[in-house]
Amino acid sequence: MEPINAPESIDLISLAPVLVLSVFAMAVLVLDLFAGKNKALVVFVSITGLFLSGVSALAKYKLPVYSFNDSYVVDHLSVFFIFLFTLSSALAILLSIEYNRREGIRMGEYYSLILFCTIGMILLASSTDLIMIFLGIEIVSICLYVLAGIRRRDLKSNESALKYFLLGAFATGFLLYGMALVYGTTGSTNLMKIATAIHEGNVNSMPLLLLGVVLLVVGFGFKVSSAPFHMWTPDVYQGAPTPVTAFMAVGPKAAAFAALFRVFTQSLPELDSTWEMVLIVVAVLTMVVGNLGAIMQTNVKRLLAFSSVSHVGYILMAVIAKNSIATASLLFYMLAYAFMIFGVFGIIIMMGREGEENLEIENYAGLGYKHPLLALSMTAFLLSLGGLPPFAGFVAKFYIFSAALKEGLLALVVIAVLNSAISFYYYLKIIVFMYMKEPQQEIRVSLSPITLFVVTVSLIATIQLGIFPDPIIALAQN
Amino acid sequence: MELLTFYPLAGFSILLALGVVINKSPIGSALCLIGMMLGLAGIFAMQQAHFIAILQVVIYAGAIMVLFMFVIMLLNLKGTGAEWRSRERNTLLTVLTAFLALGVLYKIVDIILEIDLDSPAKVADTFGTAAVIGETLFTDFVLPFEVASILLLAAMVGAVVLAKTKLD
Amino acid sequence: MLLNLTFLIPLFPLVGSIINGFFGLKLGEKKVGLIASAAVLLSFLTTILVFIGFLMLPEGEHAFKQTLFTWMVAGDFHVNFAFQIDNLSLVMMSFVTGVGFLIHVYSTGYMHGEYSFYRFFAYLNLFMFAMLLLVMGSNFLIMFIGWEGVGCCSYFLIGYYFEKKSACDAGTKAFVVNRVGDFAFLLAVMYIFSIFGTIEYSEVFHAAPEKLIFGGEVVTIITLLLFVGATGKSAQIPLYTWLPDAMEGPTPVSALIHAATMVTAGVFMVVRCNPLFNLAPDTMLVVAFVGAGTALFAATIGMTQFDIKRVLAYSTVSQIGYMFLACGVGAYTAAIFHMVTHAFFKACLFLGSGSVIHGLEGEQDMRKMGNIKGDQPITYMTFLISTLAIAGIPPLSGFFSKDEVLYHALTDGNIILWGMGISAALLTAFYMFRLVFMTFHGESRVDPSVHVHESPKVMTMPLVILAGLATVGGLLGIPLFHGWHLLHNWLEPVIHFDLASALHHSEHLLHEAGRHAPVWTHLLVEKEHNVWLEIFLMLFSSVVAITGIALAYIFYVKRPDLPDKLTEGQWGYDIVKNKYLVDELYDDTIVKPTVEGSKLLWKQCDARGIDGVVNGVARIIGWFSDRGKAFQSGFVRNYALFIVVGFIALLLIAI
Amino acid sequence: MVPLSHYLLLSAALFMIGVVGVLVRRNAIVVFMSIEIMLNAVNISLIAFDKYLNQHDGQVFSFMVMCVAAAEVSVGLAIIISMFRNKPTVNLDEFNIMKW
Repeated sequence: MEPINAPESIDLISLAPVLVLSVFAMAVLVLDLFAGKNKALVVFVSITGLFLSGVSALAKYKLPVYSFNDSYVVDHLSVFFIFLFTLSSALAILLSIEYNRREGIRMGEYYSLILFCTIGMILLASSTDLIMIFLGIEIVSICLYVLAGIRRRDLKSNESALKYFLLGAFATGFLLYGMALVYGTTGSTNLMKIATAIHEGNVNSMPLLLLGVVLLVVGFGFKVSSAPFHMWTPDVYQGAPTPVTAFMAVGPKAAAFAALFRVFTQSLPELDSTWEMVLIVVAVLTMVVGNLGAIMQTNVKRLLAFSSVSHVGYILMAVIAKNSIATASLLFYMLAYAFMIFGVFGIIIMMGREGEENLEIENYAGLGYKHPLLALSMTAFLLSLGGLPPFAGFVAKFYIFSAALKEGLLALVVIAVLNSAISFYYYLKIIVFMYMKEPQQEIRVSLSPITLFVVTVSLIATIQLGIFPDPIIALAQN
Repeated sequence: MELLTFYPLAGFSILLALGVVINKSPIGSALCLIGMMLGLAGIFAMQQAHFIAILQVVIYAGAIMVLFMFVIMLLNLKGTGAEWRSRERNTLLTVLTAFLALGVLYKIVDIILEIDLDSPAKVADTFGTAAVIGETLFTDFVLPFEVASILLLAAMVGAVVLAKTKLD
Repeated sequence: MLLNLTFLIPLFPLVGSIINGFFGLKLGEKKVGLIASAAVLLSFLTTILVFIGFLMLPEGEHAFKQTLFTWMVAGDFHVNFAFQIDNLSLVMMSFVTGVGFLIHVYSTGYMHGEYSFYRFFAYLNLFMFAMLLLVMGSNFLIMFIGWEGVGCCSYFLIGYYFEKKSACDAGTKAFVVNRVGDFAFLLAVMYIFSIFGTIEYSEVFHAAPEKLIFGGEVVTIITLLLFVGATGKSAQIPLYTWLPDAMEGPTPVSALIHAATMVTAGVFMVVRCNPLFNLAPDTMLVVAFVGAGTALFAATIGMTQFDIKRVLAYSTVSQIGYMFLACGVGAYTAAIFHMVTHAFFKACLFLGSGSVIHGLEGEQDMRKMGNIKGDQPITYMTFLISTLAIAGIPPLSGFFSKDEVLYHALTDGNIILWGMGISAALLTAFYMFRLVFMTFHGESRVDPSVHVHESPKVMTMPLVILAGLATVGGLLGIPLFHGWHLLHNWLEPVIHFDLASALHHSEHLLHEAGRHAPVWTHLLVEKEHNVWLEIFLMLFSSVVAITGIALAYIFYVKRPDLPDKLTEGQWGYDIVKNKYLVDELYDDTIVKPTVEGSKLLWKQCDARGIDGVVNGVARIIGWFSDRGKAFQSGFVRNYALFIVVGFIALLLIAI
Repeated sequence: MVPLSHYLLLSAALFMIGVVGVLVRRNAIVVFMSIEIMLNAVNISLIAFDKYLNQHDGQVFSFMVMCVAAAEVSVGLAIIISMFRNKPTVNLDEFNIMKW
């Protein structure tokens, strides 16, 4: 038997962030056996791993670099996303410390699962091959199914995991079918080759390809939680442990968006007349459903789940616009959103009590006088989510809207702006409760220094990105 | 000639798949599923995908379905209780859903039948052998292959975390 | 160079706000008040320095731009964080910081002993910061930040007494109604960007006549969107409902935000964008009629109110209507002039009413006031002067500015606009003196347990200064002879508009598009400044104002004691009865229908109509939201079904 | 020679059967099995396309699908087990604490 020569395109350096994280994830698993009940070491190792992984994303300096038979790429988009993922995972881990102590989650596997999930996200954002994207999505999803259900004794957490799992696997079926059809009609799983095949008219059957594209929209639509595939979001967000909810709302969603963006703009740009219309419908529906859903909510986590659905609607506009501003605005929005979400959830965790209690809006009554600074930060985050200047949320929204406007999507922008006006209604509801209602019960806030640190960092970033967004935008624009 | 083997195999698989959905008891469903998977292995083999056909038997029928059976028995789900049966029965919903599915299927069939099919390329003798698949896996698709190990590791860790009896 | 100090002007209040917000609780009342007032005083003084610097600019330069940093860059989209100092922004900055300072000083007295004193001043300083951004920004986006910022501060300050449910509701209402306007404004900004590729004022306004067709739909849509934004912030029909409710806030807030500064932001914005508005005659007509309509409408409602602050609130709505009327007929100077004088006398009136409320220990109902002029002499005198000013009695400031508005309404607009304006003037004189008479004159209806007292010096001093300004403010624009109008000469570089060249460009643009230009020659006819007409109008409106005052005197000073005489003196019955009949007749034929009519108008239009629409929209959205909940059933099967249904729907769309 | 369309039809039919199974069944394990049918259906398409195109990418893809299926099964069954400990049922309709 003749020996198999390793292909030249194997480039382990471009894979550095994944490798570093894999090593650390396994190290965490092993260390956990010796660490005992104190998880400080495990946390420290995890954070170090994430940091090193983020740094190693810079290993390649002449971008873009394609490797592994063009199925893996290091370009500016993926480097930016790797930073975002490592940052958001680190923040999620920091948020978890206090929460896990309170809820009695003492499993070191928790941290390694977050690291594994981050590996999946990095793969998702850097892959240019349908098989890799599929695997990336599955790594992310499987870790999230487990993380959602990690409070094993809690029925809500179980239910959240079960719902997420069954629906996620169901949606994976659609996604996979779509990928299979795209492969079959274009003859390749590589995004660039698919684009070439479509460009050269080298397609077996156009209708079948379009069917595949619609199935891809369904599958990705589920993963980014856009309407009408969003129904799992509120239930899962509510039931999952709060730090996991924050984690889910940022990293995996951004990763799914990265893949969605790559698949639709890099491999299917010639079919944009089809998917653009489909995505416009989805985006509008997502905004409206998210906002309407949020209005009547009384549980803060559920409210934020619906609000995150509406944000997905805005972000989809960037994919639809697909010009140079759109890419930058997508990245910027994701980053700004990450800080807002971690800030809000940090405060939610501090307000929470053992057993996922104290999550109703009424529980926030009177926070304004008891902890004015905390309430002020919460107000800043909520107003930023609503898109009020001078916070990051405004700049992010403004960017996406102007990107869409540049493509002449006036009607879409009008709907989006109107929706963001409606969204103030429910963000204000929380603010009103904090400042203008008598407290129903004694307010007891667990001011753990690490959680406070996360909130402070998020607050500074939210304001910083709102007032001096330029450096980040310059970075995102490359 | 091939059609003669294809139709029985396809019919067998579809019937068993329907059996999975219709069967009242989970055990029955699982048995039907195993049968269906064996049928599909035959279909794969027909297309010279011998390696995948064997994997289908080993992984699906051999590993995955065993896990299913194991869990069903562990949870002791008989699924024969009258209460359970009445819960499962919802004729209207079933009929509506079936109609919906048939509609979609019709559309898909429509699309598939529209394809203008050239006669497929003559494939080499080595097509679908373990050697060729292995070579592809370790050259062009070495990254997915390695990433799959991360996936399996993560899944293993996750399953252990959720299912282990002792909570620490 | 003095102009380089510009960035300090908004910085001072921001710093003050941060200090008070974070350390206010520890600093104590005195220091908090001192810091807040000092911050605004410093920015007022800096404004004066910048003003001097601006005057020293070489001949021919009419604007100074200070770029602090680049805010956003996206492709060819470039926004600087920059301030623009020109004739218009200097006027605004001066009176915003000046009046703002006086109100800060007043507040230290008024808010004495309040629950969270520091919070109030932190917000108030933050408001000053946002308002200064609004007027000083050099592009639409900075203005928008200020625009949102003032709205936000206003929301917090209205809801300051958050223990009161009405205050919270009012705050939320103000915020939500304002969002509607802001939404239009933001759309306008984006539209401007998509056409001009920039949102810097200087570049947009310079390019406007060359890129936009006079009276074309593009410029009409942009200006209409901008105007909708202005109606939200400046409380014009149909978005005015939040302002009267906003009176739930502390009185100094009403004076600063809901009378002098924030609510005039819409007028400022229209004046700022005058190069765009000048190109859109249709929008101008809308602006003029909305302004005149609001002036008249709000004045009628003002007559029916008994809450002293609500009367003033409706009066504010009405006076801002005048400003928009002036904008609508192209008399931007008159609009700014009235804005400045209005800031003086309306701030004085609000602070005066605050002093009254303070003296009466929180009473706001005019039916429980009366004859307190002796107890509060300073308040009374300043209040009277300001009332005379708002009523338009010469030679007080309101007289000049209002007459200028009305003169332009007649000469540049039409007789209907003027008629609406002059009717509103009559009503203004009437209801303002009704307010004065019910509060300070006549029988005392004050609760005997209340000891009426004059307010402390820290509160009366601002009143005196503002009353003084309200008296002499008219000197800014002695109207009679061309060339004497200080404000007009000053603002000339900002509002200069070359119609002929704009028309020329439009003809060119239309020609390029292969369309025929309409006949515009009649627009180019120069109008003579008719001194005699102006003098006549002045006399006429003085007479109208005096009539209004006289009517108020009859009905609120003379008449209330008539019924008493009637019952006690049987012997003089006939005579009294005859006299009474005259009054009665008068009452039945003129006053009652008017009052009833306006009450009806208020109840139907205001409370049910427009308020109803606002609440109705909220309710409809709520209803949908509620129904939508049913889909979120919690069953996995249903969720999966939605995925499939969504798939089918998308399939139908795509293929 | 079996034409490609036959395989695709079989694949579509099995996929839809799986979808119907997810929609109508309430037993979590049976729903899960229906999802497995869907994945298998996709494998048929992949391999049929592979033969048609004379490539091996599809077979690699279906190999990965099997890996994923195995991973999903282990995690999914673990979730069902951990849930069963708190509430001894696999009826999905009993799991709707969180709604609206």
